[in-house]
Amino acid sequence: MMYRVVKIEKIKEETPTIKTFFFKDDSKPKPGQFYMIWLPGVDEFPMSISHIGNKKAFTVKRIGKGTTAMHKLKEGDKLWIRGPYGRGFKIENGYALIIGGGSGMATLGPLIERVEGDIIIAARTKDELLFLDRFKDRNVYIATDDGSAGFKGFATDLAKDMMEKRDYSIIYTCGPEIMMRKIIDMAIERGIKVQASLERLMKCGIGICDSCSINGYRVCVDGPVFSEKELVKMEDLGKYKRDSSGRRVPI
Amino acid sequence: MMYRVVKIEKIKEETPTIKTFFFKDDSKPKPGQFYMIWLPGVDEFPMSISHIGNKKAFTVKRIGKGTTAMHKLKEGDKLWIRGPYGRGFKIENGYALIIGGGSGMATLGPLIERVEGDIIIAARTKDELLFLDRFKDRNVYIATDDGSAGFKGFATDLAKDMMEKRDYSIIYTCGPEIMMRKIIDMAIERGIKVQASLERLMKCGIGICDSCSINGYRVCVDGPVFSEKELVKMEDLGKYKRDSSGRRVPI
Amino acid sequence: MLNVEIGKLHFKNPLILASGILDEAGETMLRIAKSGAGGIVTKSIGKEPREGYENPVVYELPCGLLNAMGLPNPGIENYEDEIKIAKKGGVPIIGSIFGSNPEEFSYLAKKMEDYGADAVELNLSCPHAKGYGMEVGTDLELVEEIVDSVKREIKIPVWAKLTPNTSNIVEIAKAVENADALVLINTLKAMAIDIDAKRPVLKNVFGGLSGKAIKPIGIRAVYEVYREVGKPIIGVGGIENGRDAIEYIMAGASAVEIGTAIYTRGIGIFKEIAKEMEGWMRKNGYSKISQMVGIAQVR
Amino acid sequence: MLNVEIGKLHFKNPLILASGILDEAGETMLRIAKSGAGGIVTKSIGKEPREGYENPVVYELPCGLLNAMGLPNPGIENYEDEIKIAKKGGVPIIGSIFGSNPEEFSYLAKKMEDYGADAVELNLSCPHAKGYGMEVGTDLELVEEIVDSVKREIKIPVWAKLTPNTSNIVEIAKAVENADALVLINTLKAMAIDIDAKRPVLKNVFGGLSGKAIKPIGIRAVYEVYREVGKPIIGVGGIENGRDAIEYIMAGASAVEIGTAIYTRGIGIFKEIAKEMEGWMRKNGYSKISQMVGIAQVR
Ligand SMILES: Cc1cc2nc3c(=O)[nH]c(=O)nc-3n(C[C@H](O)[C@H](O)[C@H](O)COP(=O)(O)OP(=O)(O)OC[C@H]3O[C@@H](n4cnc5c(N)ncnc54)[C@H](O)[C@@H]3O)c2cc1C
Ligand SMILES: Cc1cc2nc3c(=O)[nH]c(=O)nc-3n(C[C@H](O)[C@H](O)[C@H](O)COP(=O)(O)OP(=O)(O)OC[C@H]3O[C@@H](n4cnc5c(N)ncnc54)[C@H](O)[C@@H]3O)c2cc1C
Ligand SMILES: Cc1cc2nc3c(=O)[nH]c(=O)nc-3n(C[C@H](O)[C@H](O)[C@H](O)COP(=O)(O)O)c2cc1C
Ligand SMILES: Cc1cc2nc3c(=O)[nH]c(=O)nc-3n(C[C@H](O)[C@H](O)[C@H](O)COP(=O)(O)O)c2cc1C
Ligand code: FES
Ligand code: FES
Repeated sequence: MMYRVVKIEKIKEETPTIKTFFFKDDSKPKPGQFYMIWLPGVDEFPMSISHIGNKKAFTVKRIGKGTTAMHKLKEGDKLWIRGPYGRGFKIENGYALIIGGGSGMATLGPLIERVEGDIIIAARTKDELLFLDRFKDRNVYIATDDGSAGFKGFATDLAKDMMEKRDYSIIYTCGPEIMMRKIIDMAIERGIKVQASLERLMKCGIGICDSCSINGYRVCVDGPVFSEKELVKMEDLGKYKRDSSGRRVPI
Repeated sequence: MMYRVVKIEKIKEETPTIKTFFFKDDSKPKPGQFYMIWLPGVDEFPMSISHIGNKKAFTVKRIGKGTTAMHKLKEGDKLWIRGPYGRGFKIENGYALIIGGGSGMATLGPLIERVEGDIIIAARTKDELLFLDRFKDRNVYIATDDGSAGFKGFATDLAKDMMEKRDYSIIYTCGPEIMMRKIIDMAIERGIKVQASLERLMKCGIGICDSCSINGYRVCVDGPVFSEKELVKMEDLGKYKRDSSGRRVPI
Repeated sequence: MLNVEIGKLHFKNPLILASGILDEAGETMLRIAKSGAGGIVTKSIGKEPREGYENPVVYELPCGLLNAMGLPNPGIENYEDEIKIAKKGGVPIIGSIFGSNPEEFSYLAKKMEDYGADAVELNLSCPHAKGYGMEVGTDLELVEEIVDSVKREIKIPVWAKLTPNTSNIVEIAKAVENADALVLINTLKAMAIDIDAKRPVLKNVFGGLSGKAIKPIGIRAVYEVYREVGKPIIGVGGIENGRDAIEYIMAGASAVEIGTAIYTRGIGIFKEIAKEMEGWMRKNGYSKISQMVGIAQVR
Repeated sequence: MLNVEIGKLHFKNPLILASGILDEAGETMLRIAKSGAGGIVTKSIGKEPREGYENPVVYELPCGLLNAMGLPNPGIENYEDEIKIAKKGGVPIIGSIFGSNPEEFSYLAKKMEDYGADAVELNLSCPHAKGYGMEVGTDLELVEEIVDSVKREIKIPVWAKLTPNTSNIVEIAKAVENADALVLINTLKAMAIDIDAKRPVLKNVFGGLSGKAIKPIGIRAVYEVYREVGKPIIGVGGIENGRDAIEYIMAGASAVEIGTAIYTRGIGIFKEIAKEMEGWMRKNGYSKISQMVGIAQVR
């Protein structure tokens, strides 16, 4: 797939470090799928689709070179994109628990619009809570590391409490890998289905370069969303990653 | 288009020098279209489709290396073909005069099955008359150079007689170029529509090599069937041809 | 908005018919000229008439064409009429020639000039003719001599067409720097086997690959040579639409040649591509081809 | 019916994973082995860890892929575990290595042997890494020295992977005739420009073209080298299905490597192609791969 150029129609500041970029595009992504965004002369990086439908969007946290350049873009500027790529969420029946940590909420956005359930929005601090607005009419639970809003502590602790109170049919999660590792372990322990959207260093985005692989699974093509059957086999999850050279290093 | 392999299911000896090779193939040719036949290790040459429909066929006169090799093939042997190529006949309303000289009848066969009209089958001698059998229930007129059957003389003379007796709406012809040249001139003189299927040296068969060109028209793609509007502009028709090197030489 | 100058030659648009495709007979070239081509390069012509190889000479692949025509041509002595007829089209006619040594090239070039050709293109690059083309075109000293000798012989511009079948096209480009323009690229040496026939398809076994498949190689060649050699470049290889033509121009080409795509899009392709280019240029604020030449170069 | 011997190595089928595609991590290689590959060539490994080029490193074209990964690799000292894990797949693991001189290659080869690799493949052919690959691979004396020096250093077979970016691949093949097998071909040097961005797509500008587009060039290389060099050949380039694999074998390859097509057909491709080959062979009366090697050669 070659790049197509899309125009940024609207930019929304979500948090001090996160912006949403709205655009129009004919592709038909599923929740959990991602695109490769190229900023010519700067960088190319993977980004989940955060709004699906006629008005699409990427919701981007400023991290390094590429995302910082993206944050400097204005309405009317262009993005070069290819995608959608990867395997998104498989929507399961029943009441769900959805746990988004930091920019992980970006990935979960379109899914949340399509499932019933409780939502945990977690972040380091109050200002960084993503999509509070968007899901204000839903059963949203908040966790902040510093206690500036909602539950004080990690999303995992809040999730544990909630799992004890209610039987969820399925857990969906996206966020820091260490958080997801814990959530997955808790779900498996309790025999609850779980789907997690992983993030790994991506180069090709199309399943040939091996840079995003974790224990034989390619995040870009076999994932980014995996379910418990696969997740249990990922010994490296939350423990080791591969750096740009392919070296296996502790997270 | 790459080659596909077809099996010769039946071979019919039409005349001492002409055989028909039946085969099955999924392509949907129109009357007047042609294929390139490759005999691996021998030659590749153009051949009109002589039977259309479920059972297709080529009707081949033994001329030189390639066609001689083809005549040696047996039922069950294979042909490598690509096509259909070119622009076939455009079927016009009204009563037609169809004039086939020698193996030119091969090209006209499928057309004759689809139009109403008088048919002139011409050849050097009686034994070489093609498709007498196939069209025995039609209004067939015969001409042989040596008078061994039907009208003694050239097809052109017989055609002239017939045009004087009846008003034809359209003339279709295929045969030696000198014959066609005369027929075309007669038709144009009388204001009758005419379509002629030309044969020129073909190399590519797909309109890029210029070897089949006559006065700027490519026989393989713009033809092989041309109508009066184009034919009048072909000054070389019946007079000059191009040899394998592209030299313009008298016919 | 599409007109370009290559040295002293003026083209109404940068879309030139590539050598070997519908340019053996004068009237065919005339037709292509009338169909909107900005210029025409003739089939490569040699000293003697040549029949070329036996069929099959062309094979259609999913991403291009394979050909081994074998340089069929009527021979230079029979070519005057064809040039004269082609010239009626009112666009520059570039006489392509092939030979095996400087003398042959000079002789042919002089004839082309006498016949009225507006420039000559030296085929230093056919990948499948023994003793010609790339066998000549990868010998640095020989190509330099050929270009120099032709330059001394004639006044009309000399274009040198190079082969991509080399580890270093820049080296060859530098060897022919005396030419007035460089034409990049000819076909890639290639072949195909029909596994059911258990043999190579082309009668000559080896042929040249053209079309869509080779565009990324052509773009690379133009880009590489543009930064090292100060002569106008004509880009060739796999151009099928206006975007492809602009891609070559942004890589560094001043004009382009089109061959194989005539098979996919027909003779109307020149007018169509011209329109596609104009559309894109208008939308992107360009009013002249020259504004785009080489702008994709990263320094 | 598909098993083949390349020298002393035994493969259950002739479909080997090409270097650089899903073969950096041991577990990914193990998965490919379990998916039916007859053998696996690792990503090319060098002396030091290398991050490779920045993104974009891969670009999808209509007829193939363009890539300039920049030889990212964890470095030989970090590669023992990956080989050990890959070996559990029960198929031959061929360690691909790259360097800039005979000493480097020999050092890397020895390490691969120590780690348990069944053979080494010398990458003499990457088209876009400065000081490595084809810059090494077109220097006839240097490649000869490299092969000889590696041969002296290790006991496991040495495969030499050659570049098609040359005017004469036979010459290079002869220079490395001491290798136990020749691998043909690596990618073609190429590039692409995005005209809307007005710049080359790959961060490194130049990259290598692989996939469908290059098959006719790979077939030609194998065919040419087979008639001149008496060593087993592994064919690579654009193989997407059973017919493509058989085409390489009829040209002269004893086995093939598959890379880009994994992107179009997925990891199941090895099993699928094996089935396609068996089907064709049965229909055409062949019971062994060796019966087909080189049978399309016309003498
Ligand atoms: C499938 C997928 C979907 C994603 N979706 C989103 C999204 O919707 N919103 C969003 O904000 N981000 C998302 N990301 C993460 C995003 O791709 C990275 O933040 C981005 O690549 C960083 O690029 P950069 O050039 O700004 O940072 P760089 O300058 O490349 O890196 C800065 C730092 O971040 C680290 N880093 C870079 N990439 C990653 C990564 N993929 N995972 C973890 N650490 C990384 C680097 O190691 C480095 O320390 C997604 C990633 C993946 C794989
Ligand atoms: C569009 C088209 C449709 C055709 N359809 C039929 C058909 O249905 N039945 C049929 O029997 N033949 C047909 N032909 C003619 C057929 O292609 C030639 O007879 C054949 O190519 C001769 O090949 P060869 O190898 O046997 O002869 P060669 O050895 O190549 O040539 C033998 C002699 O025939 C001459 N010759 C070769 N090709 C042609 C040609 N195309 N026109 C005139 N003279 C030629 C040569 O100059 C030579 O003198 C058709 C030709 C064309 C262009
Ligand atoms: C059938 C055919 C014949 C060709 N003949 C010649 C030739 O005689 N001289 C020449 O310089 N190039 C010849 N070429 C090469 C083209 O001029 C051109 O360089 C090449 O095909 C790449 O451009 P394309 O992809 O647009 O076809 C020929 C190409 C084809 C397909
Ligand atoms: C993404 C990618 C990375 C590659 N990396 C290497 C490499 O590290 N070493 C090497 O020898 N070849 C490398 N190659 C070349 C392939 O091994 C192979 O020779 C080439 O891609 C042609 O085969 P294909 O068309 O089946 O892909 C790479 C190819 C691709 C597409
Ligand atoms: S990013 Fe290349 S395999 Fe996933
Ligand atoms: S046969 Fe080549 S143009 Fe007609």
